[in-house]
Amino acid sequence: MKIERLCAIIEAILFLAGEPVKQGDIMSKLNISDKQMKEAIDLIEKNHSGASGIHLLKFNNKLQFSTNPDVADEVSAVLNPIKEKELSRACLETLAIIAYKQPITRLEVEQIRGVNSEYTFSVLSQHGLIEVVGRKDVIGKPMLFGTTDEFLKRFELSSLEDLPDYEKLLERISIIENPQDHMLYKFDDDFELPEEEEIPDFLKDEIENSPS
Amino acid sequence: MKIERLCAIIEAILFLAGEPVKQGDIMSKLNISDKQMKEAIDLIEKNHSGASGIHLLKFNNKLQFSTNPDVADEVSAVLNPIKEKELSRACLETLAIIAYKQPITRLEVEQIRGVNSEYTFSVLSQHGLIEVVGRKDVIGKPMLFGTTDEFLKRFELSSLEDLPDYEKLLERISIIENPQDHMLYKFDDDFELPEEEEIPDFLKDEIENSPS
Amino acid sequence: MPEIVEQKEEFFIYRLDDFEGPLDLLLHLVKEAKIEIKNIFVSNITEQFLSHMEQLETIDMEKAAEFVDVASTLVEIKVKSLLPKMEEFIIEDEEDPKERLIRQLEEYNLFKEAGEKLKQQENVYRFYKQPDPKVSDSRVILKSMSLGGLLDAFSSMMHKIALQKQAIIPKTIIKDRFTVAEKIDQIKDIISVKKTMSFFELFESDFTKSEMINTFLALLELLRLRVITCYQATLFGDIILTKTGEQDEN
Repeated sequence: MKIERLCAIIEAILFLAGEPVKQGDIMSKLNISDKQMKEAIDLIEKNHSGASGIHLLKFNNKLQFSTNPDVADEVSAVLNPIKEKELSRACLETLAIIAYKQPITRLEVEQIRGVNSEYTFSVLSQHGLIEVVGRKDVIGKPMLFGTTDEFLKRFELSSLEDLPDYEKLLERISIIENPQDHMLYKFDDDFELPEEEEIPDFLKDEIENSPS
Repeated sequence: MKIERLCAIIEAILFLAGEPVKQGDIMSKLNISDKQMKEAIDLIEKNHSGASGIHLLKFNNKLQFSTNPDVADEVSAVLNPIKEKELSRACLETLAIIAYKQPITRLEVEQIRGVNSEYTFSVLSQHGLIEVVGRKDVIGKPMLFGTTDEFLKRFELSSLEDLPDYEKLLERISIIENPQDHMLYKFDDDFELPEEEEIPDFLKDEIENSPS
Repeated sequence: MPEIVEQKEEFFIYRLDDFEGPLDLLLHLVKEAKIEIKNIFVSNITEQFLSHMEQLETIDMEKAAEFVDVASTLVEIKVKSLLPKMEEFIIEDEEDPKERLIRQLEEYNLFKEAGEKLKQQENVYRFYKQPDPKVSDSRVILKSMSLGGLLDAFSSMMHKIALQKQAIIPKTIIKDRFTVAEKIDQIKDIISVKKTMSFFELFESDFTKSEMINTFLALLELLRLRVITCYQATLFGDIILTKTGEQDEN
């Protein structure tokens, strides 16, 4: 299939769907290769970004069209769509904890925040930013929460790895939570944990010969 | 306002609305002159026509985005889930009559089947198995129907002549339709038509040697 | 920023309910004082925190409990630092409350910062289109069809039609030649001329069953009306019909 035709098809699909469409669905139903798909997306993005009225959003291997935020005021003046309010500090804090530590229970979030978080959880759920993703296998089987596609879209993230300082933050949290695991080391900010596979040469023989 | 920005605004509005938007509404709410509006529409039309996935429609002083009809099949393949359905017996019957007796009007089919066949005709048309092939030169000029290439494909036939025992079936239909011409037969209640394949031995030679 | 209620000597007093919990307040105090989190116990921040607790009456119970929890930890740490060190009382496994509070505060701080970074990325100015109503409609696709199925349907239909045609072949329903009323008139006509006649004479050879019944019904009607009288000599023999009144004349 010609790339221009594929672009037209994807544009039409995203326009009709309104909602996020999985890239995988488009590829499998139309028998499109990864390479073709990527090429088409790049082309569509070029035409639907910056000053264009319609923007392409890519997140979690899904595609969606949205209006250009720069023209939100004018669009609102004509069509009066429902406008979301910005989140409160408390909600953002809670959302950050859930985003970086998901899946997580409400109790675990409350332990970090030192404050009851029932209200902020309900606000975030109502906005479709978090959802129940399972139950923790402990007494009472508390619900585990995670963030949604709506969260990624609202914060202009293409995936969770896109969260600000994702790796670095997770590492620092791990050090704070489990200091005993890190006591032997002196950390610098840019210190990186060695891969598990890496065993110092001088230890290799010892480990291999020791009874397991 | 710069023309590019106005274009972006109108694009965003039409995208979000999905339905027709009055030009007058856009002009009055955004305080746009006729000239600016016309200029913007021309520019948008240039970008949303031909091979583009989203087309601009202008009618009755309204604007609307719609998908490019050329890609409708592919779009539907992705967005509309498949539901498999079997053809009903009534549809198969009607289809067989049309297949063997085409071109044929609906009334003629109804005379054979003895029941109203409007619904089965519409189902068969929807599935692209039959189509209008002309009009009969009688009062009311009723539509004549015939089977489609899709019909041949579906039943793995290379042509209509591939339908089994075409001549024989035609003959049989005429027997049933005009019993007075063939009074040789006396029907009993448990009379059954022989299978198409069954030809009495003493007739075989005759049929094979007769000119078709 | 929390509202400044009152300026007091070297620090500000903030309303407790401006803070999302005790950690929020503690962290705020640390930032105001521009010190490291781990130095909170060597600064006067804990005192400031405790002095804020005087406002507890004004906030709700749930929030108060959270503040008291942290406050009690702070008091515990303070008390321990004042007591002479007694090694035997230190339980190895239990984490030092001071360490724990510092860790908690550090972690909370990380997420608070992450939340602020998220805030900068938050975009509530995008609008999304409603899905087109046609979107979730399913496409009906025909299951694979066989020629055999088509021919089966066709031949069984032909069979059905053949049976119907047969059923339609009209069973001749011959209209009665005479109704009961007509028969009455007919008999009356005959009897007025012949005065007396045989019952069997009324029937012709091609009479149908219903015609015979009609004739007999007409006869009964005439008897009831006393137009005729009858006489039967033998059982199952002929019936002689006589016009009423004629008999006496004979």
